[in-house]
Amino acid sequence: ACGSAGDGAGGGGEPYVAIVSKGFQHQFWQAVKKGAEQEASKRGARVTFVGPATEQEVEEQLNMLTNALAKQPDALGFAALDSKAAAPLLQQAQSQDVPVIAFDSGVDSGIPVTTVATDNKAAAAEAAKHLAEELGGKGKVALVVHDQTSLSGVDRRDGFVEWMEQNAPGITVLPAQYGGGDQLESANITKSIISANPDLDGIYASNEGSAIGVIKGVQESGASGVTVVGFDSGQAQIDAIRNGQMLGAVTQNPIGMGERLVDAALKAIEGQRLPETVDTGFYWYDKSNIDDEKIQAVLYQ
Amino acid sequence: MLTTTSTAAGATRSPVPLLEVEGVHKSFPGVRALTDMRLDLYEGEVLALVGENGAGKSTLMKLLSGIHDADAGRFRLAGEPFAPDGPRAALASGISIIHQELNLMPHLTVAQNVFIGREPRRWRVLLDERELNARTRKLIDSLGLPLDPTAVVGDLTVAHQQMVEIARALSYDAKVLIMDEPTAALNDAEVATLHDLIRRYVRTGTGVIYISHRMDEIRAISDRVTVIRDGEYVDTVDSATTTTDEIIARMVGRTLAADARPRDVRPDRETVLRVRGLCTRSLLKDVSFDLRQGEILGFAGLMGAGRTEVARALVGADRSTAGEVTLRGERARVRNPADAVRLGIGYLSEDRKRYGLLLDQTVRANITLGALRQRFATAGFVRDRAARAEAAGYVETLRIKTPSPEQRTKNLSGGNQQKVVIAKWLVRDCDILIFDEPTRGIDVGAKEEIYQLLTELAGQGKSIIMISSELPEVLRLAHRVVVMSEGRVTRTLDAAEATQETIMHYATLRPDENPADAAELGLEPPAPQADEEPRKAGEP
Amino acid sequence: MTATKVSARESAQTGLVTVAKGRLQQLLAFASLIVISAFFSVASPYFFSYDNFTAILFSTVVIGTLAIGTTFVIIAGGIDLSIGTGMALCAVMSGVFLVDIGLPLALGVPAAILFGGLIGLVNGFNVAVLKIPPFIATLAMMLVAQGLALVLSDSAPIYFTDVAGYTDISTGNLLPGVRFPNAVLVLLGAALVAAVLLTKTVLGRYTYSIGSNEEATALSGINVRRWKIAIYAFAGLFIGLAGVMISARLGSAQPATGMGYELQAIAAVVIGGTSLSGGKGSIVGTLIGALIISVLNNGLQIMSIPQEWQNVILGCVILVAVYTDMIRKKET
Amino acid sequence: MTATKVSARESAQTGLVTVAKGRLQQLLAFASLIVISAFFSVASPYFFSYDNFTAILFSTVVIGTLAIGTTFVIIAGGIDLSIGTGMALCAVMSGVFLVDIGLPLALGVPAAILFGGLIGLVNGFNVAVLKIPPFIATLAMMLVAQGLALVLSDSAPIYFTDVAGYTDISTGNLLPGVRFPNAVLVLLGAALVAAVLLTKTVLGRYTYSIGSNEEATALSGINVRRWKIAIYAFAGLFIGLAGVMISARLGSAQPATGMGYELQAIAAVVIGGTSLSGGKGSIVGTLIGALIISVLNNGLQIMSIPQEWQNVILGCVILVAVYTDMIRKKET
Ligand SMILES: Nc1ncnc2c1ncn2[C@@H]1O[C@H](COP(=O)(O)OP(=O)(O)OP(=O)(O)O)[C@@H](O)[C@H]1O
Ligand SMILES: [Mg+2]
Ligand SMILES: [Mg+2]
Repeated sequence: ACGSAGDGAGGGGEPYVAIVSKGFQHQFWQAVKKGAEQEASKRGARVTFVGPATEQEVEEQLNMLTNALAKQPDALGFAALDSKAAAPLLQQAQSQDVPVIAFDSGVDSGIPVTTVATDNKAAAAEAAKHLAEELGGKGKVALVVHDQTSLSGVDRRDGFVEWMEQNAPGITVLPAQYGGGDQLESANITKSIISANPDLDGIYASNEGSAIGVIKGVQESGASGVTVVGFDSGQAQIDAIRNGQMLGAVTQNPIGMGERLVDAALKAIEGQRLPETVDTGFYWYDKSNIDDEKIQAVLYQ
Repeated sequence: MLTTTSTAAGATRSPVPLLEVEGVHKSFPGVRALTDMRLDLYEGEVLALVGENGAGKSTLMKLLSGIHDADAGRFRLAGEPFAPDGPRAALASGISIIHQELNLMPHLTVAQNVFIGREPRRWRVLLDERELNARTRKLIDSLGLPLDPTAVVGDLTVAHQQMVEIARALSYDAKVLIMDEPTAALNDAEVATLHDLIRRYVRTGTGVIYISHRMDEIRAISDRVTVIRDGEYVDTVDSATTTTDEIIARMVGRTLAADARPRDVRPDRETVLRVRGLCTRSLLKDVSFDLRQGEILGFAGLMGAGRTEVARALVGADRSTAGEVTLRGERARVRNPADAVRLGIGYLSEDRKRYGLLLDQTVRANITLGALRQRFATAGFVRDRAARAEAAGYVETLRIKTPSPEQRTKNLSGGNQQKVVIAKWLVRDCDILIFDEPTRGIDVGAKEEIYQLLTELAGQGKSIIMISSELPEVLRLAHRVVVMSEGRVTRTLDAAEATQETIMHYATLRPDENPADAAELGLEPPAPQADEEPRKAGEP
Repeated sequence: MTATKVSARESAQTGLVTVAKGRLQQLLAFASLIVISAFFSVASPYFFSYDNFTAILFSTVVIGTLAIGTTFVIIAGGIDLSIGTGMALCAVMSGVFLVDIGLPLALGVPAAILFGGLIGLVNGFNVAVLKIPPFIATLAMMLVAQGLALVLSDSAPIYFTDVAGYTDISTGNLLPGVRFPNAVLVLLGAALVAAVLLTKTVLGRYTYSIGSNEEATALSGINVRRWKIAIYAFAGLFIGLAGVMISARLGSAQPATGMGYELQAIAAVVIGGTSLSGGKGSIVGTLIGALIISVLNNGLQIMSIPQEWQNVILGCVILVAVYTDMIRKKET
Repeated sequence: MTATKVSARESAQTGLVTVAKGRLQQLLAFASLIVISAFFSVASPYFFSYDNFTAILFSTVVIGTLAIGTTFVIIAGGIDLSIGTGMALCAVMSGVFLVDIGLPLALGVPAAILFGGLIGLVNGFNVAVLKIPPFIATLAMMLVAQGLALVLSDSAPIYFTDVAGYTDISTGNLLPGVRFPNAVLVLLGAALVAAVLLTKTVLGRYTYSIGSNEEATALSGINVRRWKIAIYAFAGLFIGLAGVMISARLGSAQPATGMGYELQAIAAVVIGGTSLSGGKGSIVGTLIGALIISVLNNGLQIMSIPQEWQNVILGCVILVAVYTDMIRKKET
């Protein structure tokens, strides 16, 4: 069921885009992959999509990037876990005349022809804004973040915390706790936070796995009056928003990101000029707008 | 004591042997272990199998139990062709084996070991531990063994572990019972008990193959003796009508002169090692003795008397709770065996497999291990050529039977493994050597060589403590004998006083009945400076 | 080795003493747990409460279940690295059975558990028949299970939203009115079954025997190969059970989870006094080991220790706990 | 078993044959690697190229370095789970020395490597003196190192941008004009040093002896305690070296990385024929084991196998490779 025959012969005119992502198994990255594959099949291109198991595996990502370049792709999509680490390889891509399209977050270099991304910090600030509104500008909130060193983890934490500091002085923000994006661990952490802070008013979860954990944790601890806001989508969050366990969540547009990425890559192969950045945007969704067409289009289940 | 009772069996011998071995060949890489081997065993008899170390005895038994496959040859069991394809099959066909090396599960209890695979159960699934212990109790009582069914086997002494093996082997109602050196770890009293058991056993028609290096035992228990040499069948003789010397001559292909008293008993010299009031938490109480230069000091006692524990405490392998050790007049602090070796005290353990050998490593690695840094290394780099030459030398002088010093030690026969351990200590060249059961599992010829070796070493001025459960050996070699009982020294005997009877008397003495005084313990007067005063010991 | 000095006559009595000492040791292993709990109770006002205790127990369920199963493998002298991702695969299989195929709960859940047994069976076959070292055999299975979980789930979580009663397996309260999650009951039940099997049946006896001395066990006429397969397969059932428990708790099967759980479970087993070289160990010990880890995690979080310090402290406390436990054992 | 009939007289010759056979086995261990490489060469046009081979070697450097060090520990009968996060801690320390404190390269790099030795020393102390089981002792160190790496780096990568020449340690080309990364030279150099130490020195011999039978080694008058500490500390130097190599490659010290590297490194060691129960193993074997994993990862990616299937195939190939290797060994 695997190893499609006649692979490797890159010829036949079918353009080949190699995508090296920050992750693979998480729903967010699967949605990017889906978008990329959809776009590719629509446009008659071929893509491969790989990414390390966790966002800490910087070295593994470099190996994947090396291997991707070895296959002499026509274009490269790359979401850097650490943009400086990849610099020599990007140089190599340039010398091989392989256009590089950065996605998800920018790459600290002039090599990428364009960057298809959203602003994680702004998205996190959006979540903070909605939570602060709901709490009426005062209370105590906690953060369950998926990672303490990766760019996405740091931006989604700092975006939230900074907005709160600047705009909601009445809200106490507890130090962030990190659950590695693991649902079970995030659930256990959430329960500990609630035990230690009986007066807790809100929790922010920084990605899908954290959000599922937080929802479970709040539910299991039986605490009422804790408002949960999340990040990304997925069935669990959608259900939780519908039944009121969760106020709402910010989602980026991962499918759209995948589509634009491949679109940009194909344009680059054809030699078209591209804008410096392609913003794929983010959206706040809650009970009130979850069924809007525009929102439904960016959610994944 | 060994009373040579004439065994009744053999008179009514049925025409078909219980077990026949014919034309069996077996080779290992580099070693031809058995060539055209044959043997037959009849119902109700004890057949002794003798041969030098490495002659192929254990190999034959491993073929019979299906551990190895024969390269060629036939086995017949009660006239039927028989080809065991594993220990299970062998047991199912009625062959029960005590292997030369202990095969026990150290974490399980005695009862669990004895009835492994045959556990009594309730409702088919639940283990009936009570019944298991009761059955074991019954078994060991009927065998007269001093075992506790619920004791954990790993905590037992080698001797007790050996008894567990015996109990297990006897608990199968086997047609053929094979015992590969069952008595190597037992003392004379226990050997006698075992022999009684075997005699009871053969009366029911079981045939027993009995492997041992102790000639007196073989004469005591066996009906016939099959001798093998270098993997080949030599002869089968009737034990009643053949002398020990004749058997030995067939075994080694020459005659040995075995005299029974210490030669070379010498006036003693300076005390090199003085031990006073040594205690351990578990067993030893106030153990004191002196070891003089050039002396062989025998340690005798019943199993569990604490001789091994004295040695282990002395070299720092076990912790002592009290006591003073003086080495050549200086107080010695021995925290671990490394300290002991540095001070020139070497300990050759009684359990070679567990404490003596690196079984997976080569003979060379084992022989040179103890002196690697001191004698075979420059600036941390090992000089392999020197190590190899030294190892090859000892392989030759101790006549260790191995295709090369690069052979893995575990592929050597038990007796040759023992020689490897001895070689290791000879290479290290310690002034004080503690030999714990040095001839365990060693054939008569080699035993004699080891006796000579010990005597020579003493002659060179080395001081030797020899722990042995074989009284004749102690009497043969020791200049003085320390007798222990229940963790205390009950008496130190000069060679002149030492006889089997006196030793047994003090070995069975309850120490508190009759506390010995310093003179009886053969101790020097308390002033440590009085060492120079020469005293005669052990002169007739 | 504790040297119990007795003459042969007193041996029967000694047997009892030995047993009593064994019990005592296990009680003492509790001591670390108690000391740690006592410390947290004093250090934080939120630690000592019924809700927090059930929360701790609840958080022990998945690791505890895995640890119980793998206790058998470790006592038998093996190791199982596939339990973490194997659990994820079983969770996915539970989704496949209940959601995709639509089996009723009473069939689908046992099927998922049995699937765990199948994983164990394959491990057992590789170890016992092909004689591949357990570390490699189960490492390979770890990779295979991880991949298969993604393949079978199409790299997306499978939600049990429409499977009535599924989450109740974990979060429901069997005892009405009492807030005591079923998951904890399942863990205790599993531990009880495992303890009985380990101490009272032939399977358990041979588990110890093989771990103690595999060769001697084989020479005693026991079909070590077959029993080893049985032990791995049996331990596999707990992988399946853990898969059900984690997916019931989360309401979804997460195919990408599981990595790293194996080390936590093995750590629980070893902290609980089971030796990695085989031959000894107990289910109670494993439970205590798992609880020590849970209590530490919970307590440090409740005390609001900065998270980067939590691991540092966790590591040190584990060292101290194991060390004092060993000292105590030596002294008894 | 092949029956070579020779009499005792021919034993000297046999000795030589045995040695030759040992060599042959090691050559044959290569076979799996060759077969796998040959397969990929046929299956993909991109596999067989100078650049791809150096890429494979390059990707082996970090795991290979860790694996070489831990080979010593494993041969000595221990295990070291702290190598992964320990490496991250050493990378951070390299950052602290070179960036924060501003030491020159010639001091900072050795200091970072020695810091790895310190980690090993602590492990050795815990194992040899406190007698904590290696699994627990190094698991605790794994947690401590992970936490400390975050604490010392303030949970952010430390960039070596201003440390001239640091990344050249890894990505530079010592041989001008030849595209052959220094990192590979470092790996080969480290392997050579380790191999010499393991086979030719007292340290190496004692490593084997302790792993083979610790008690017998101690009774032979070797201070096992001290040598065990030495072995762990020495192995720790490779943790430090790996920390330098990974941070030089990335141009930054990533404090949160490293988890999971320990399993990969141990897997490389075991695939390379070193037994987890100690007493045997070799550096060449470990290198081959590490290369097998790298080649498989590279080849599967180059063949564009979907990622979820890659692990499944990786697992199966490892099983088959180890199995056939064992069969071959038995047959020679
Ligand atoms: N597995 C093996 N591999 C290689 N050689 C072996 C193996 N087993 C035994 N041998 C060799 O076969 C020969 C016979 O060994 P065996 O153990 O049968 O001797 P033995 O007569 O029992 O001696 P001992 O009295 O010392 O126990 C020895 O030379 C031994 O080195
Ligand atoms: Mg023998
Ligand atoms: Mg003794």
